[in-house]
Amino acid sequence: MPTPTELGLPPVPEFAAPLDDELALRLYTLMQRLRRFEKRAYDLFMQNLVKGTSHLSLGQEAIAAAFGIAMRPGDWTFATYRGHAHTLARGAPMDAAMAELLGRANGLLAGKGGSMHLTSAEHGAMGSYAIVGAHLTIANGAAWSARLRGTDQVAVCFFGDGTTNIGAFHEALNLAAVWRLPVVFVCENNLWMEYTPIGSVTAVPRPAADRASAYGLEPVLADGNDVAALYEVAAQALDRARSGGGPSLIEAVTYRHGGHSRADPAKYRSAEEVAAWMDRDPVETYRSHLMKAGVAVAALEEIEAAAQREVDAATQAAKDGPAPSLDQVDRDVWADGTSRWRN
Amino acid sequence: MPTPTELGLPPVPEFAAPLDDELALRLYTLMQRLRRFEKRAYDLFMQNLVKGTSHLSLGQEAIAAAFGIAMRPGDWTFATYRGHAHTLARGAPMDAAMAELLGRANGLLAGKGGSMHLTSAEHGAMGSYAIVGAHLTIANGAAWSARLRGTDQVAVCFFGDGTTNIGAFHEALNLAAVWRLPVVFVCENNLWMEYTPIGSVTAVPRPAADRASAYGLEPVLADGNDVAALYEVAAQALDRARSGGGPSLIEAVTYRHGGHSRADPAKYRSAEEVAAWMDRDPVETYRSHLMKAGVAVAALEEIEAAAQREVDAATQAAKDGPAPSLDQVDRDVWADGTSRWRN
Amino acid sequence: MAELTYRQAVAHGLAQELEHDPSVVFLGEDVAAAGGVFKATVGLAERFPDRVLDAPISEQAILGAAMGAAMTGLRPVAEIMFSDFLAVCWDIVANQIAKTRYMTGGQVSLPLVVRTANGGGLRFGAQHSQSVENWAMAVPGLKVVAPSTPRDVVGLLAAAVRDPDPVLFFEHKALYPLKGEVPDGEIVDALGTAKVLRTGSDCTIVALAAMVPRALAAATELAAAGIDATVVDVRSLVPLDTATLLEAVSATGRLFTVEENPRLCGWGAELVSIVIEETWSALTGPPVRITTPHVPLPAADALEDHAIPSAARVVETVTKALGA
Amino acid sequence: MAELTYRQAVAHGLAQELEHDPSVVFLGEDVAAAGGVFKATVGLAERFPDRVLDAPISEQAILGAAMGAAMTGLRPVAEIMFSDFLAVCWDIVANQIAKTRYMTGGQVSLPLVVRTANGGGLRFGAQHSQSVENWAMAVPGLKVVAPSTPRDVVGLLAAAVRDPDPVLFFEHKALYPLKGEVPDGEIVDALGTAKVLRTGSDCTIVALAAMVPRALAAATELAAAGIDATVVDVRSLVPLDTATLLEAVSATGRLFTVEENPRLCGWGAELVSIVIEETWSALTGPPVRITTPHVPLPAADALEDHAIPSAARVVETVTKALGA
Ligand SMILES: Cc1ncc(C[n+]2csc(CCOP(=O)(O)OP(=O)(O)O)c2C)c(N)n1
Ligand SMILES: Cc1ncc(C[n+]2csc(CCOP(=O)(O)OP(=O)(O)O)c2C)c(N)n1
Ligand SMILES: [Mg+2]
Ligand SMILES: [Mg+2]
Repeated sequence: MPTPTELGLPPVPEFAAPLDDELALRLYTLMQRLRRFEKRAYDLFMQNLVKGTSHLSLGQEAIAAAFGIAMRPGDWTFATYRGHAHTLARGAPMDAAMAELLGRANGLLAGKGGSMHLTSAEHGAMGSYAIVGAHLTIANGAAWSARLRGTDQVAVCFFGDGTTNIGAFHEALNLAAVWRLPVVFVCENNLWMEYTPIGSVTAVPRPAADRASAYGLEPVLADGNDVAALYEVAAQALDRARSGGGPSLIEAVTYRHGGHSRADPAKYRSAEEVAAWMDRDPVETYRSHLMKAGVAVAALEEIEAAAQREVDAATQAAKDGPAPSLDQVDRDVWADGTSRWRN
Repeated sequence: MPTPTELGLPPVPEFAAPLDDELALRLYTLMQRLRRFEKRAYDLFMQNLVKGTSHLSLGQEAIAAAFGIAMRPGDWTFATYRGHAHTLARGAPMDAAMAELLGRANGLLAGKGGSMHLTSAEHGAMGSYAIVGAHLTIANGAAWSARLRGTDQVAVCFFGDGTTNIGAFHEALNLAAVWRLPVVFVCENNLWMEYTPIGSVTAVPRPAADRASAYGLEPVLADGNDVAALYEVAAQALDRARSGGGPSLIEAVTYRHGGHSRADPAKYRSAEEVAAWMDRDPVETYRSHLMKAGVAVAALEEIEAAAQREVDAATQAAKDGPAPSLDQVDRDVWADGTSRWRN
Repeated sequence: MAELTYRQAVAHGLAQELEHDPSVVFLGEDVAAAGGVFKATVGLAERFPDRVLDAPISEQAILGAAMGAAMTGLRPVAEIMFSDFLAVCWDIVANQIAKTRYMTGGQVSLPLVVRTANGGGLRFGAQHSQSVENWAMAVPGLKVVAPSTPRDVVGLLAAAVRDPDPVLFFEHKALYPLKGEVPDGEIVDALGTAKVLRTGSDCTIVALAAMVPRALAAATELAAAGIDATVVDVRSLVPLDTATLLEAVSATGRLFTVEENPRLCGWGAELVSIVIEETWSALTGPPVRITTPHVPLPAADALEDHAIPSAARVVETVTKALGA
Repeated sequence: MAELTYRQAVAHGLAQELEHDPSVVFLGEDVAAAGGVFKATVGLAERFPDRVLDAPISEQAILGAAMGAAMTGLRPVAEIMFSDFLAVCWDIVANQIAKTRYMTGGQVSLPLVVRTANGGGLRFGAQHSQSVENWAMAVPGLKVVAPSTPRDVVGLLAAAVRDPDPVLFFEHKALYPLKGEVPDGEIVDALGTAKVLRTGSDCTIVALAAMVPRALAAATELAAAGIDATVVDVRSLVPLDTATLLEAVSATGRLFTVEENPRLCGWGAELVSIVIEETWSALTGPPVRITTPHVPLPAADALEDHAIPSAARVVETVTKALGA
């Protein structure tokens, strides 16, 4: 497994992109909210309050945060099973998200979807898709719709490194390029599939960037832990899409702090590897950067405390939520609210 | 639609590759056999003796011929619904192939497969696959088997330009490269899908060559109507595969003289476009080249007459063949010869 | 009243809907400039240039685009050239389109139609001749329609396009040349409605798509032999018009299904199971399924004709079962 | 005699076959170095390094590789991590693997096994919990097996690997922790054999995979209430042991199927249709199907438990139907 330096990344993110303080603090605030939500989701899974599964973005929050801030209301997010952060980053209510993880009636999906399928259509979070590849093709459809309806909405689709090897990736990128669709594909390269290093199953070192030319696109590589750099990359890709410049394919190199899902201890990764990436923690490193840049500790602490209060309140709301009523099993197959397949 | 010149091709093939006479005449002989078989197949379709459908390689014979001669017994061919030429080029008996087109009991597939599925496993013609994309992944499996069993067999997979846009293409190329499989992928770029120009639905000008780097492969472009050049390209790719050098992706630019299938008059193509490519007819241009190179006309005429005699005999054998017995419907679903799914 | 072929009815129905609703869009392979490989969409691209698009050979991308467009305000119709090719995009159909409304607690609507050429009889062999409507029927969240006449093509296609849920629309490729009367003016039929085409007292024959004309031909022959059969065209597998079907079966006491799909787990098995459970006492004998055997389809004409149920096989089976 | 979990039985059975035949190879995602995401293949890569391979997330490439290897002398076993993902490679399964022997007039043999984790109960939601054995059963050319015990995992997996035809092997992910006795030494079972687990005189309950223990639990409860049920584990859908099934049904006159798959077109409908046609006079009442409703599966535990047939639902349905 290549080290961050071998991957061409600085030991800690540079945060060189110039951002005004207000924007910087919004990014920090969002990363804190995502970080604390994910940590709580992990605790609740270990307490068996989150049943089934959960896939966390711990360590990858900068990507969801940068795009979440750079996107406009009306833009669309298409996420994967690892989609808590991306859904919250669009403004989905934290208590409903947490309640969904717990399978409660007050969950975003009334308990019917669970952790892997968080969706908040009213916030432009158009779904979390749990079968690798499909949602890249679906994002194209939203982008196509924006153009046909003459709006300037953009679809942003997040996926992992391993997803670049499935057929749907290829079909989606080609169609997006041929139709010059307003869509931004964001590959979060965290160097691992589930338990397999991406390098061992991929023909090129950069799973997304080294494929861009196959679709007539420019390769775009970003430090996936540098929220400032990501914000700039996001803003540029969104502008390009909005102004008719067509799709972008961005590879953001990052790392997940924990296992792939559930209670996975991620023993397949070396301690050195994990340590090197912990030093690149997108939240902690940005905090130091902001302090160096003169932001008062008190301001940061207040942001952190507020985020924690929000997560605690969401947890309580989720725990207090009732179990879904059993008739939900037969609801919402069809637009009329029923599951009737016969008369 | 770009002209041959705009595609970087000479007005007529150069035939610059040095081949000894014996090899040159073998290539010419095979092209003549394929050309005359395909012309007859068309006539028989128009006479409604070939039912259903047929997809011809008229104009593309140089590719099947060059590989057919360059491949060794034991090597495997994986073809498409446009697979008559590729199957015959491996030595499959012409009368059984013709009988299969006519749906007769003496057909290669006992009448059960038809024109789109010609197969002669004993000759290494491992099947003609009629759903775009799948057979690229299947060819990988044969190549994998060769390596595991320690043989030096190579799998060669032929497909069209349009096939480069389907997911299976991407998955197959990546796996072949990661596993360094002894497989040769040959894209016959005839500039058209069925009725749609490939350029209008593809993000890059060279549907295969411009994708090679996405799999860490060298782009290989060839004049698909230059049988001599193709023979050299084939020999190199086969050597590379046999010697552990891994897969190759070759784009051979060519053109079909007729429609996509059946009686398609191909009205969607301009007369100039067709004319320019008729001047590049792989068979006629090679004939002129051989004459210039001093081959006696009599020798060529004898080759042509022999090919015609073979096609005529095959046609007669096919017409004389009985209809398949109706119990064939229930045969050969399983290895025990039956279709029994219950006791 | 105009006489159209089933093939022309497809373009007619699509034009009607593209005309009726500017949010209707249509995409597929070779469908625009070339008018479709079955020539079923000729002229649409000229009339609706921005809303009729040619796509690459990327079925997953085609249906994914339809799905994403449907959830953001359009009403897409996507063509999958041959229904066999649904297999290359089955994830989008069965796992994405069918489940997303349910998984999201009803947040997402998917008003879309997937049109496809289904069925055998053209000697195209095992990979271009399948009847796969039962694949779709087995997946919750999909509506499934299969017209047998030009008129039903127009009316059911309109109903499918205007339906708020995803509909798989199975055209039968052997019926494309079939001619039939199509009333002038807008036609909008209703999903979930079977049609009783003939009423008889001795048995009820239920058929779908290309099996409908065969069932009718068989009924005529049977009548000559003194067996009077009711014939029902299912038309819509989901929703299924069990009311009409159960009534028709109860009235005669005997059910025969005529299915083109291979033997196992077809709509016939489902209908038989429903009928058994709900009209047990009205039955005078066991329901009988007439299907293609459980084999891939052979290419040779004699073999394909032997495999797919024929009017003769229906006559023979019914006669034998009724001991007439 | 050793006690193994169903999960351990998978690795045990694969090891037995890799040991027994050097032409057996195994590939899948995360199966080698990591031993599988369900930890069902732990230790195999260490023992058979050249024959156990990790693959990219490319299900079509995985099954295509298995198919090509099978036609050229190997006996591949491929893992599709969750059976829901069969949809992304359905073309390879349903159109290529299932049809190639037939289309080629028997020239090509495909001795291969596709192993996959099927079924619900783990709160994974609609895209990771499906029972899709009926998708496979509906496609001619596929054999379909679904074991319910650790012993059957070993024996049926061996039978599948040694079978000359393609077999889809559905492991039930909710059964992985289940413990059971597995005899020492090589075990090779037979495909196409159902198992009568309990004999009773009042009705016959037929179940598959995770529904088997529930059917047995229901039978015990029913016995306490004076209803004596025969319980049969189907084990193999193709080939189907109709001899055993028809005999078991005739003996009691009443059939109840317990299916985890959604309502429409499941193996239960097929079995009911066969039983009706062939044991009509032996039946004392209509066969009844107990299934998951025709909906995608919900994630929340209370909802998922309500959707999938439970022992209680079986008891209730049988009791009601028998009017006891
Ligand atoms: C088609 C398909 N194959 C396999 C899986 C199982 N699976 C879930 S996540 C995952 C790894 C995905 O890796 P990557 O794309 O890098 O995303 P990450 O989990 O690292 O964010 C796999 C193989 C799946 N969900 N869908
Ligand atoms: C998955 C799939 N989609 C569509 C088709 C229908 N179809 C058959 S041939 C063809 C065009 C293929 O074009 P190309 O790959 O360039 O091969 P060519 O026919 O030109 O040799 C299409 C779309 C198919 N057979 N399979
Ligand atoms: Mg990853
Ligand atoms: Mg082409």
